[in-house]
Amino acid sequence: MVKVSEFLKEHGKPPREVYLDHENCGWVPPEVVEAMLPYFNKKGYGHPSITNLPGWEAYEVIESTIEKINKSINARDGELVLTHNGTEANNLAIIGSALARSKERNKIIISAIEHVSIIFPARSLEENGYRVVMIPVDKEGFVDPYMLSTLIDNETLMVSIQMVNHEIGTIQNIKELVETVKDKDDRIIFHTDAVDAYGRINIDVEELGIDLLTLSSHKIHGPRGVGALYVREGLKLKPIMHGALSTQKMWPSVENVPAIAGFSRAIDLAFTNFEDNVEKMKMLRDMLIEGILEEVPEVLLNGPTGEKRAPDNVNMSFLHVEGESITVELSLRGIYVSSGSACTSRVLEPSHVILAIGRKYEEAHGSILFKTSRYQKVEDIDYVLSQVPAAIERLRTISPLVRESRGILKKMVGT
Amino acid sequence: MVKVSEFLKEHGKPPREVYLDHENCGWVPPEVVEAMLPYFNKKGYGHPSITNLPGWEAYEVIESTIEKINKSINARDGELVLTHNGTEANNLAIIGSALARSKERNKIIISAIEHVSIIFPARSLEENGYRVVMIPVDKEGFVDPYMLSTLIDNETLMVSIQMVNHEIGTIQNIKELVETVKDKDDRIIFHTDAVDAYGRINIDVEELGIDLLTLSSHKIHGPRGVGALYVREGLKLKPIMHGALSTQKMWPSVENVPAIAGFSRAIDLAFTNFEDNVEKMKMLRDMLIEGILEEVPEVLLNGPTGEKRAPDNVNMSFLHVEGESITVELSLRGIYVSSGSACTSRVLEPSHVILAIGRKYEEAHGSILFKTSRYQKVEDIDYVLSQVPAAIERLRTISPLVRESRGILKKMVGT
Amino acid sequence: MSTRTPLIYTPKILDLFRNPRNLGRMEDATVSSQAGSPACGDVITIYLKIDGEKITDASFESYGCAANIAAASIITEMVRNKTLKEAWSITWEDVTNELGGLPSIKYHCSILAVGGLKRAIRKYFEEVRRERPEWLPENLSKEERQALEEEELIEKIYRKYGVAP
Amino acid sequence: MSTRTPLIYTPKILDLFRNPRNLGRMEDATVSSQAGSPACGDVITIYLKIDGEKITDASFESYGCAANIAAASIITEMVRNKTLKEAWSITWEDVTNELGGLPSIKYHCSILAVGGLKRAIRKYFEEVRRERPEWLPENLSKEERQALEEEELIEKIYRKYGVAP
Ligand SMILES: Cc1ncc(COP(=O)(O)O)c(C=O)c1O
Ligand SMILES: Cc1ncc(COP(=O)(O)O)c(C=O)c1O
Repeated sequence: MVKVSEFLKEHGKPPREVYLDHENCGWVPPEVVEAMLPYFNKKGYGHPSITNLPGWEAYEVIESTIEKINKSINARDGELVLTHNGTEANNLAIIGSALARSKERNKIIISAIEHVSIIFPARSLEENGYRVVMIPVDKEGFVDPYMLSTLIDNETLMVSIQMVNHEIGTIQNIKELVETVKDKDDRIIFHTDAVDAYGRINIDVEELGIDLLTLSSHKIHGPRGVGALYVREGLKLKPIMHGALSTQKMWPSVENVPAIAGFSRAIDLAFTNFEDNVEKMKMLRDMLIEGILEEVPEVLLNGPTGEKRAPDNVNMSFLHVEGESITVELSLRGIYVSSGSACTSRVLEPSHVILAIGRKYEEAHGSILFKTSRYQKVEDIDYVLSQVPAAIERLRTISPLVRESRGILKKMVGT
Repeated sequence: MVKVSEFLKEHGKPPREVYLDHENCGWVPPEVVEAMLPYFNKKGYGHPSITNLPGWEAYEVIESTIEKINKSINARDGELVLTHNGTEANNLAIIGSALARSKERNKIIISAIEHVSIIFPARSLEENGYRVVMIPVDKEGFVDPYMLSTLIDNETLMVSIQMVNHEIGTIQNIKELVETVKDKDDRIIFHTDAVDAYGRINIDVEELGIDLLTLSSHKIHGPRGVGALYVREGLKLKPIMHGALSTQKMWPSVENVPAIAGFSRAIDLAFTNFEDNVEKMKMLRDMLIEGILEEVPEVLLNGPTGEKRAPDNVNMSFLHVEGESITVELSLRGIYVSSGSACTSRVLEPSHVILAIGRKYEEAHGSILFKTSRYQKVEDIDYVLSQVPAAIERLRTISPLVRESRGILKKMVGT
Repeated sequence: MSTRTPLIYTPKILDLFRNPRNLGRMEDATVSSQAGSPACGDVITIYLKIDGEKITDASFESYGCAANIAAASIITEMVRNKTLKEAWSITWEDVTNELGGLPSIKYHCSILAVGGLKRAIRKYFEEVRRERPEWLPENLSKEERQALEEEELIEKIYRKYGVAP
Repeated sequence: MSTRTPLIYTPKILDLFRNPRNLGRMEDATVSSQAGSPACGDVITIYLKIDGEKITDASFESYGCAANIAAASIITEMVRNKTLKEAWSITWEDVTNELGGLPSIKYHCSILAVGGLKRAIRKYFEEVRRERPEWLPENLSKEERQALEEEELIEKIYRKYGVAP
């Protein structure tokens, strides 16, 4: 079989590197690693529910981190559940809510551009008699409140609409959507996946009136291994994972304390100088968008512009080239991105998000996601802009579609 | 509310410390931390399924770790699923198997001394029409193969019996139990929770003929954040967690690569000089058992002795004193252990394991688990032995039961 | 090892656990009583020396967790030099407050301590004075009932599982 | 961003991706053909220069992932100086082996490359020579069928969802 090490040798280490794939996961700043280190073997390495010193020290980490998270989303009375990632928190939100209310209602409304960790758990409930209704979005990814209100009926159990889209950066007006739902029937649970909103836009669970909200550590430069579900006080969930409970009522097994300590530090870093951090991301984002639009012909920007777009999101479709080959070509140049192409997925279809905003398949295949970060420098983006045009150009010289885009191929697919 | 930091100040840091609670979780040796560090921000911090350099580097870690795990349990053809811990792997084993075969069979047989991450998922299936049968154990915690064979019928879906008990160290004869089951009906799935067997006794999935087997990183001095389920090739499970699959077919979301790298290193450390490591644990174990039996009156050893006992397991019931107060008393002396007392649990009952071997409630309340480790020194155990008698003695001077054990109180509980 | 909850104590509890005040059997006690059961994992014995209406001395023994020991100890501090009537009016919340707070799962420790105290006071009137003052209710107080329930519960469990205690 | 699988390539594939052999439109090709569809995310164009029974030159264009580009490139290497009959007998497994292996999810890249080649050879006999040698089956080969299926499938999807391609 293919040996990864040989491949890595052939690839080589590029002299200059810019990591723009923090959407999928990424590196952790040294301060965060520093904050984790003591908990591996200096202190707090005990079980947080056991009455010995290392256990009590562990508990202190968990307690103070939960306090910090609560403060960051203005969750005074809420209860927080720590899981291992956003995926587990989303599963708990969807399946845990549904099973807790099973006898009463069976309709789950989600947007067409939710992360698959919302779509798949919802779909998994269908065999138990639940119905999943996907609400379409407009060309920028927005859910229409009026359309949402028409879908609400007395069978409706919950609505789950993400705060910020992970691929195209659409910032939904969650407050308006919550009001739309609650005005019709305040017994309907409203969940929002805020994984890509946290650390980028203000979140206030009280002001939004939200019932459930998902966070994930690695999305804010924290370590992998921690996710969180905010659960409004009084809201009942049914556990979906079973075992020895420690400090978390809804997620069993011993907590990953070093990771929790790292998340805690990552929250400090994200929320100290929050505005400056966000401005930095925006500045780099706009620099990247404008640079690419200027330098590369035949590209489309996916998602909204301006204040309605996440400060760190750049998503472009490069026509006549396929996304996976772009990620490889850019990787060879030390630029690390991901693509909505079908080519890296187990299914035939490219990104359901890019398709949901009305893009064609071939446009979705050529979509590339760049995430900016407060840790990048202007020179990093300069470097990206110096490489992307040449990379796209090289792949276009390989592609038969450029020349044929107005010829033979159009006929082949039936236009 | 109670401030943890104030409590920690009052407790103080004991001048000498011995950690014996590796059953519940524990510290990670520096070499393991060292192995994790590069993956936080030097390399392999990408998404292991995305075609860029940090992603490919991440994939290499996962691939090589899986190879290493497979080798350590002689799983040539098996498929391994990485989860976040043993609890998740056990949930997947039990619920995933049951749901994959739901139409056919509905009886799940488990031992009475399984970890709750087996018992609770099994019980959770009862509302869906499955039946859970708990097979009792003898006074040392052993399952009787003949009794098991009488429970097997054509409704039997799976049997789950752990390889090594986590509290009393009973090493089951899994090979014999598997043969008992498969001889009767080889379509019955046999799962074993080997979390406390790994790194302590030899495991060979081929020789045992096992279908599913659970491992957990933090139980072998690896970091928290990784568990594994070995799944025999061809065995179908139904996923219980839904989201974006990366390299793991049964567990979604991005893998915790630094933790996986740490687990990999922990495996090296456990399996290089495996025999020596085990002998060390045994030597310390026997030293501890004999020392306590010699120095402390009115104690009971829980679990078997000799080769049938896990090399690192010491479990003692100290009569007339309650376990939680022992853990606190020992913590003040820098000795960190846990207890099977009800006092630290959310339910009224003390350890179901200690009760299952026929101990009385008050004996279970006074049970203390010490785990030895290859990292402890003889002097550490000497220190433990210098403190335990005095600790027990002090608590016994507080307890009314010592004097009354042959008097008033016996009457109160009706003997 | 099963389903746990974090047990964070106050500095006060740890102090009382380390250096329990008024510890030990009182040989010349006017009255003593016990609450809880070994099978449940907590027993408190309370010894009172009574002079007229006044508690002049108190001590305790405890089989139980650190919070149990601390609750038993603190209640003996609280009743000293109090009249019997004043002592009777001590609530489990008072004990909890005196300890600086308790994890909610540990409230039963204060309840047991109060239960033991009230039993002692009742026993004193029943067995020594053979009269019941007006302020002492005929029916068991909440705390005495809870102690009794705990003691009976464990017998029920034993009977159910057929285990000899 | 959805349900992924790791794509580990061989050094050979990366080399061919970086420096594709025989890249580009051949202006004086005897025959050319195409397989795949943009909507599916992969298209291979094969150009052949044929002299008698022999393929004297071959080149390619590719729209697709790195493996697609490499498969298209390597097949043009493999057919050079082969007879048409020899070229026809190249299987997708041969192409995969020549690349040093492929992740299973990428087998369709070799299949598409072989499909494109076979289409070109068939087209040559149908349109240029206007005769069919015995070794050339009348029915479409497996690889030609798969290419066709892919092209038709995407049209079906488009029709189903009512999207204009
Ligand atoms: C919007 C959104 N929700 C949920 C998740 C899942 O989070 P995690 O990676 O922590 O499982 C992601 C991750 O990509 C995401 O982007
Ligand atoms: C026998 C056994 N199985 C499973 C588990 C659960 O493993 P984890 O802590 O990794 O969730 C434990 C942990 O205590 C255990 O001892």
